[in-house]
Amino acid sequence: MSQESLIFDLGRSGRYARAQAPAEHADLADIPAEFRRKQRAVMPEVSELQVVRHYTRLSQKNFSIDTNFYPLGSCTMKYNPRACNSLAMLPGFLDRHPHAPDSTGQGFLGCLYNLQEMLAEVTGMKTVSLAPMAGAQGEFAGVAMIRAYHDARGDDGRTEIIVPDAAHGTNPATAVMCGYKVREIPTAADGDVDMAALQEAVGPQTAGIMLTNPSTVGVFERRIQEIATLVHEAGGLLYYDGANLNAILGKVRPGDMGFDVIHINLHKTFSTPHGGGGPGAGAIGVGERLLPHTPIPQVGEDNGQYYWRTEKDIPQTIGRLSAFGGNAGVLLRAYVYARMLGREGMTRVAEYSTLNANYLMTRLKAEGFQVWLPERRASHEFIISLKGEAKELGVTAGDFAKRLLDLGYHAPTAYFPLLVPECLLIEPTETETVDDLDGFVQAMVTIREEARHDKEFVKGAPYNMPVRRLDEVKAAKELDLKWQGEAS
Amino acid sequence: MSQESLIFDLGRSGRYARAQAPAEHADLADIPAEFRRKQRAVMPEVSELQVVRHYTRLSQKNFSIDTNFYPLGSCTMKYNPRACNSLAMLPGFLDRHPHAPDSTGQGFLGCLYNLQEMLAEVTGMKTVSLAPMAGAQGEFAGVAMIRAYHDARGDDGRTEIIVPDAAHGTNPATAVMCGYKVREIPTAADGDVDMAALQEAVGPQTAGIMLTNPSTVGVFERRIQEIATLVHEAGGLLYYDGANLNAILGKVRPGDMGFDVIHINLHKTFSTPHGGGGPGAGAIGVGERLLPHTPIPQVGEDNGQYYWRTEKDIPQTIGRLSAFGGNAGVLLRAYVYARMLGREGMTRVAEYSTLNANYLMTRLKAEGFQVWLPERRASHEFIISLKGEAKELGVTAGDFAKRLLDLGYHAPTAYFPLLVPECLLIEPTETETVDDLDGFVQAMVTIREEARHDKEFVKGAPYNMPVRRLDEVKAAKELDLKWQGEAS
Amino acid sequence: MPFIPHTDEDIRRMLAEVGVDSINSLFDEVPSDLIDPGLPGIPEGVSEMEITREMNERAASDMLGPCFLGAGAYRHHVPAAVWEITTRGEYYSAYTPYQAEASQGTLQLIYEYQSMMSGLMGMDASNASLYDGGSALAEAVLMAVRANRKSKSGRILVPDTVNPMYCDATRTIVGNQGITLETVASNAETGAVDVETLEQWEGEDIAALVIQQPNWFGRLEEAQALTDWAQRNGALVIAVVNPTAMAVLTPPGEWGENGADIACGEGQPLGIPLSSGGPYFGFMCCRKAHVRQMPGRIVGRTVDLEGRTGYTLTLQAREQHIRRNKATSNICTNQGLMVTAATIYLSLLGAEGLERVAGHCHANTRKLTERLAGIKGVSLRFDGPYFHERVVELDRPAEPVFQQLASQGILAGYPLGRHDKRLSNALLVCATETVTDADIDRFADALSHALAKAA
Amino acid sequence: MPFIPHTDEDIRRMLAEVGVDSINSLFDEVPSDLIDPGLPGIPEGVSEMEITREMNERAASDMLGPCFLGAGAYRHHVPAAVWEITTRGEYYSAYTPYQAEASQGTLQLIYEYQSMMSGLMGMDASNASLYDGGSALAEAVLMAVRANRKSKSGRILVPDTVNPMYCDATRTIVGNQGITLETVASNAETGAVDVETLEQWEGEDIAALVIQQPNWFGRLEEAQALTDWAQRNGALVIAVVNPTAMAVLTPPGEWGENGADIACGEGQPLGIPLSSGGPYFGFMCCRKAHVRQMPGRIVGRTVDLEGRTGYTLTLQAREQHIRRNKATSNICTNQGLMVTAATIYLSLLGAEGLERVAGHCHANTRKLTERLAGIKGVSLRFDGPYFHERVVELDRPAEPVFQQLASQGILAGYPLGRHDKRLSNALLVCATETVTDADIDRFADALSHALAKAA
Ligand SMILES: Cc1ncc(COP(=O)(O)O)c(C=O)c1O
Ligand SMILES: Cc1ncc(COP(=O)(O)O)c(C=O)c1O
Repeated sequence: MSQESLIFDLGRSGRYARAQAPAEHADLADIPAEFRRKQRAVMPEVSELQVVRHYTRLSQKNFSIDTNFYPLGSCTMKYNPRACNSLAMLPGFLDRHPHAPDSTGQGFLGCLYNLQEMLAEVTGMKTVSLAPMAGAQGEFAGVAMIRAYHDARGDDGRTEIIVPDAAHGTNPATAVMCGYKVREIPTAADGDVDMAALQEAVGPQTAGIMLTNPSTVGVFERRIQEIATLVHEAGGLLYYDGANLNAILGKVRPGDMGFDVIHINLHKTFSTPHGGGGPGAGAIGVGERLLPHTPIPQVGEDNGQYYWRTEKDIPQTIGRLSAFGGNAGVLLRAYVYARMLGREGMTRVAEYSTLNANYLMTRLKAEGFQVWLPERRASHEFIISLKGEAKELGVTAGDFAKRLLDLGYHAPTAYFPLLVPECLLIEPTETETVDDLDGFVQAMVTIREEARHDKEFVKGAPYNMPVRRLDEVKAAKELDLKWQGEAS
Repeated sequence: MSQESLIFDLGRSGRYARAQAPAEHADLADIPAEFRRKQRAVMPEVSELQVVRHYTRLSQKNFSIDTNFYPLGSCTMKYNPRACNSLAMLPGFLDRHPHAPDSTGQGFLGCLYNLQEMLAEVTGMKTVSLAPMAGAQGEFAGVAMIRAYHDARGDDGRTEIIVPDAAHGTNPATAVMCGYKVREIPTAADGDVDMAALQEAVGPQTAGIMLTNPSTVGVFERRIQEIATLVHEAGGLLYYDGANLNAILGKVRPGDMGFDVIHINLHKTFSTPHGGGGPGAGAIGVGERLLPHTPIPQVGEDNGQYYWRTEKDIPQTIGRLSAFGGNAGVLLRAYVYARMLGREGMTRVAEYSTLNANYLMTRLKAEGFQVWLPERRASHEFIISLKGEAKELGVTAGDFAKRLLDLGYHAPTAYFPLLVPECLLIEPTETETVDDLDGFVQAMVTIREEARHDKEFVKGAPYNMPVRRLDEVKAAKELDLKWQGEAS
Repeated sequence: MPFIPHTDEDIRRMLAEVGVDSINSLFDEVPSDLIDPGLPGIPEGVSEMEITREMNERAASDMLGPCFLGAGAYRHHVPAAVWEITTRGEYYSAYTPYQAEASQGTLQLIYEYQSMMSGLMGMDASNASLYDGGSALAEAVLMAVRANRKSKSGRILVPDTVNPMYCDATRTIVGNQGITLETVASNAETGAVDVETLEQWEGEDIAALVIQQPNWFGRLEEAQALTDWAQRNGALVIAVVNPTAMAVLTPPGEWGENGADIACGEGQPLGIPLSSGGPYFGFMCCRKAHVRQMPGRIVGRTVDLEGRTGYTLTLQAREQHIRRNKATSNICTNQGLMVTAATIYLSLLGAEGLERVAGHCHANTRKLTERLAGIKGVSLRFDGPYFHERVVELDRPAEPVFQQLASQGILAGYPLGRHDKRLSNALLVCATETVTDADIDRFADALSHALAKAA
Repeated sequence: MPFIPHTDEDIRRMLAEVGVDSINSLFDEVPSDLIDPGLPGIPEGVSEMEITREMNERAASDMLGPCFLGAGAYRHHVPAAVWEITTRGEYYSAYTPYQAEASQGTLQLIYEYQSMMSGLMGMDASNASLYDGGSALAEAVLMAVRANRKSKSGRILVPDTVNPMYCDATRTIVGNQGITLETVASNAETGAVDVETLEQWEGEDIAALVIQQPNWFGRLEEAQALTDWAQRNGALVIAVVNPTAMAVLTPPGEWGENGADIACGEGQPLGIPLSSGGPYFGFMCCRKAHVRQMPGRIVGRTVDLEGRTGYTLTLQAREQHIRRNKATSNICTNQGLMVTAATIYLSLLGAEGLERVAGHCHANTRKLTERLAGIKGVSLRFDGPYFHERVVELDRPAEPVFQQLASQGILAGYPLGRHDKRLSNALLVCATETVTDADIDRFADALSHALAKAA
């Protein structure tokens, strides 16, 4: 694949897509000169065809679910139904202004209301707010609610949030944003939380605990009810990081496990697209204790009319998280998806994502790869450690990851969770066929064979991508973050 | 790029995209068994993700305007504005049934009516029918009208249609479909029609002549008025093959040249997409003499209401060409395009497509390539002959064409028109930048250099495409036209 | 100058290179009295923003509502994936795949399409599209006349149960080549052709018999017996079929002892929006023996220099760009993008899905017509098996009722009197899988209401 | 089971391989009293056809009409190419570009985006998005507190001319970290901040001053003087700007002697549909010195093993997945696809096109407000330069008038009384380039009519 010039280098002074702008300049003379821009901004100067061609060609340099198997652990890269996109982009939805009165948005608000209801049901929580714009913002809202709860009770000695060492980075980062200290606890050898360590960590200083269940090591936390009791008895609350909800959708409910608040990554479990980095939506489910602190806005219903609930309705709310009501278009996609799944379909998400993970784990184990926690059931994801390969063959998890790209597979998540050496966290999702799983196993075996014959070959991968391995050190040291006018 | 399995080979018995079909089978028992299918059809059995992935990946194996410079002579591969697509696909347009009453389609019919008017103006003809579904069907309609005209006058000794040797294959094929014999006349050394030969060919047996102007050798037929007089005086009519209208849009009108009927390839001049083979639209412009024979349906207007004109309105019509009214969705795209261009924009199409062609011709000539008709102005396209290269370097026009693909350029039309040996017919269109033209010249020079150093290398091209050169003989001899159930 | 990228500086440089001082000089070979017509009738150009507003308003003015109209075009659910992929630039803005190496996407897709269409029709081979169902029948007639070497007559038998618009288009297209279409009258009670009717042509030189299944009235023809009669009499059989129906009905390849010779029809039901009549696509399949007589593009599977599988246009010597006045047809540009959509549609549905869709079309039509038949002033016409269309007879002329219901947002079927005065009280109604019970209620209520008043 | 490809045979084979006899066995580690909640509140699944019908009906029920509402979200023309390309599967369904070699499309695009945003803002560096304008201000405040090493106070000055929703969101987000937002009162006559007002903070430890340009009332602030004051007093300057306006207004990088330190805001005007409030994207740019304090993804240009140019995420040690509780922010998923759209939008418009759009926004707003000011009962409030929003004062409470006009299909501006009782008669109106003269007439007529009745 040939290199693609920067869009700036395709330009010529004075060129622009003429169909896209007014034919004439307007008179700006009434804006005093001191407020006016002196020099035009550095911008591409290209034709419409150049834009279309450039970004079409660039797109082809991406892996994506629509082109490749993408078993990226913790990220739930499953099929994003195209109908979710086309229906969320109906003109009636797209053109509606966020400040338009509720009366003019009953179609849209009705979808959101029904989505709230379905998410509450499927998580076992009392209510749902769709305001958070991603998982991390959902986490923020949840922990901020925990804080508001303690504050409201005048219980102000609680300064710590407990977080397992396997947790996603957003968990500790969120706790800090809410003004808490992070207390990390280890994962036991069996993959569950180390109960002794937890017992020791819990105390009157505990504001709450953030857990993912199944955890990011890919197994179900078997003593979750015990943990809930322990934390609750100490006066702390439980936060559920719902990034892994795909594993239990319709099978088990976080509310039933004892959690007080949860966020759901709709861009994972409810299959809204990742979009090369976002947008997502981090809806939160709220239990009894935290109800008064639900973030705003939230959709309410009154006599068949839908409306936005604000601080008037939720006076103890933690407040708003963004200027408007959340990632509405993402929420519409999730709604369409949820409706297509329905009750049975949701349960089957958990069942088949779990089947796929266990099958893939079994197959890799049979091929001699070291599964972390081989005695446990995989949830919707599992870990293999390439420590052995790294030691014997000199080829790391990162090398396997890069070589997989050559073979047409997106690499699994590598080196996360941090506690497992040379790990790959593999999440096949329910939408992949058994043949694709078999193909992946074959690729892993092939790479190991290649490494046995010629380790340098594997370490030099990828070969078939638009670029070979990139110099990340140079990228970070000699920062080049924008086009400076030279030809590239 | 890896090979892509056939969709059939991805399937498993019993798999299908479940969101796309009713959840239950319906009862068909009231259809007697003798009418019922006994065995299911051989079809792919795949999931929705598999379909999306397969056809997304396949698409990446195509060159297209949206990804490559595509100077395919006679085909006018210019930018297809994306707005034309999105606006023609508005739900109100897509969901309208063709038999719905005119009263419910005023938006759609109004567009078509205005398009007819604009096309009549720009071609200088009396009226336009949008019924033909491609250029060749427009040709058919036009020649059938010529026949109807002679028949209506009882002038039944006219058995021949005159066609220049440079004409597109559809011209003679069409004449035959209308029951005519084809009389071919040569192109003179200066690129115009050989007047002597024409004089000799014209006679009482002449039903008409089919001309492209500018002709398919890329030059404007300078004696067109003389030709028109000659043919008309002999009682014949003139058919204008409008495939090259892009060259003269807004600058010169076929009606003013003396033509009686013309077709316009909207998928060329009016930039509707080629779609990998179609659909197009072959609107025809009709002059005074042929008005009574206009094909149906055609959009009429009465007191601000638009309606379909049928045989009731045009009793001497040649009839209908398809079940409904033409390629409506294509016509909407052409309408949007025409409106965005407007009067000035149309003229500029001719101006800049001509500028681009003359610039590219000049540059190639300067680099030592043999331009056919170097003394003439190029129209929107021109011909180079690689006879010299074929002789000296052993590398043919076809070899150049294949090697151009490697360098990221779609090949120009090769070996057409038939009269020029080793020719490439090059049409850059007005939507390409001068840099892309320069890049193409550079590629041609590079290939000639490569051929000088290693002719076999060029003859082996392409190398960077999904496949190398294909065995066309095997394809035609050992016909393999469908999947037979084996794994490929 | 929308879409033209040239800057003033570009233009100067280019003109200098060409050696002229203005763009107008480039037109100096054109007789000057022809140049620059002025075009007062063409309005000023508008921006994309302005035309977007206009088109939104126009589209909004075109009414949508429950649709019981078929008569050759059918409202089916089109999966979102179909057009989201079909309009990708790589399909949308590519040319006919003449340069095979740079067109493997389109070529492999067409090969897959040919396989699916052949499978659905039970035929040996498929082309990669004709313009529409009507012109496909015309091409099939021309092809049959070429392929039937034993017949010299150019006589084609066409039952009056074939879509009259198809007959019109066919007459227009084949009329100048000495071919005659002779009408076969159907049984006025059953709305289908009796094999006995054909006996009048027994032993005559007939090039082909056309059989439409389901026929224009929605009725199923005795395709088996008709096919056997035709082939016994030296005539080829041209099947005109609805592709959705073929998921559940005997496909042309299995008609009679030997199967039909040519199968063609309208591809619109396979994922193509109604869109006021186009673009759709005509499909055509045939037996192996006739493949060299088939018009249109055909893709074959072959190998490249390195032995890898690849796809290419083949048998091009049939086509106009090679064979010119000896070509099988003048067709060049076809309806390729529609074939792309249909291929994706068929892949999504599969035989299983298409069977379910077809089943629901039938069941909904049964439900609809049973309901309508219960209305005073309505009766069912033409007895016998049907697929997803049926004729209902009103107690008064159908055309005004059709117009009246349309003004209420209901497309109440097709008034058959437009083609046959004897049927001027008849509506051809259709209910696809998209029709709900509520739609049927709405139609039935509106119709009862309309018929409640004295005729 | 929509979207699950498994056949019965697949399932059998897979279970056998795993060594269990049912899928339920795979859940045997889950406490059995937790399993299978039943979910009576979730309806049965529907097909794509059914949900399509439902969504079409719902979307149709959401009113469209002329829009004079801005207040943080603006209706602009979005070129068709923007979303036709943005929704290509390769952008739409990709993850964050962690695997650089398999993500060069997204990575190069982000690098281009960063270049365009930096150019538009006149700043050194840009990140690749935050959630929205409101949360971007919160992140900017946190960043300023980190970056201003000399300040220990955590005090941020926020004029009352900053979007109140942004202030609310910022309070929610930064409230738990000992940061205080102190309100700077604007001049009640001009609706903008007087530099003199800041003198009360002269010499105090202030971490940052926020300046919104154009401000919440559409007015232009004296950004130059405000910036100089702040930096002289050891405070950083956080600019909150409208990106369309930056085509014609002095960009933050050129404010005062040194330029603003951080520029952020709402990216929606750059090709993102209104869509009831999201997804939009927050942008953030900064000076080179602060780049390591910036939250969110950043892409750098580098070379590969063979020396070819390539792009990769860089400075990841700022982010939560590396730095965990020491990260600059908890943000992970951002609004990447919106950045894709904005990049395509900016490429199509260029500086030239954006300047024309901005110019027409201004001119239309001028035209609108001059027209409205001529209506009895309407006057203009806040004198001084503006961009594309202005405050009009009615002779009665604005909220009921707003609701009344909305019921006629006109979005008549934003009732400012929602945030400030003193402004309860005021409407903040906006006219972008999409507004036509006919729209203005319609609004003016409806407003005259509404005000003609006694208050
Ligand atoms: C386990 C876990 N928690 C939290 C998150 C954060 O979600 P988001 O990226 O939507 O902010 C992620 C996703 O990356 C995750 O995998
Ligand atoms: C000169 C010329 N005439 C006629 C045609 C036929 O047009 P169409 O392919 O639309 O049938 C073409 C296009 O291929 C052409 O180039």
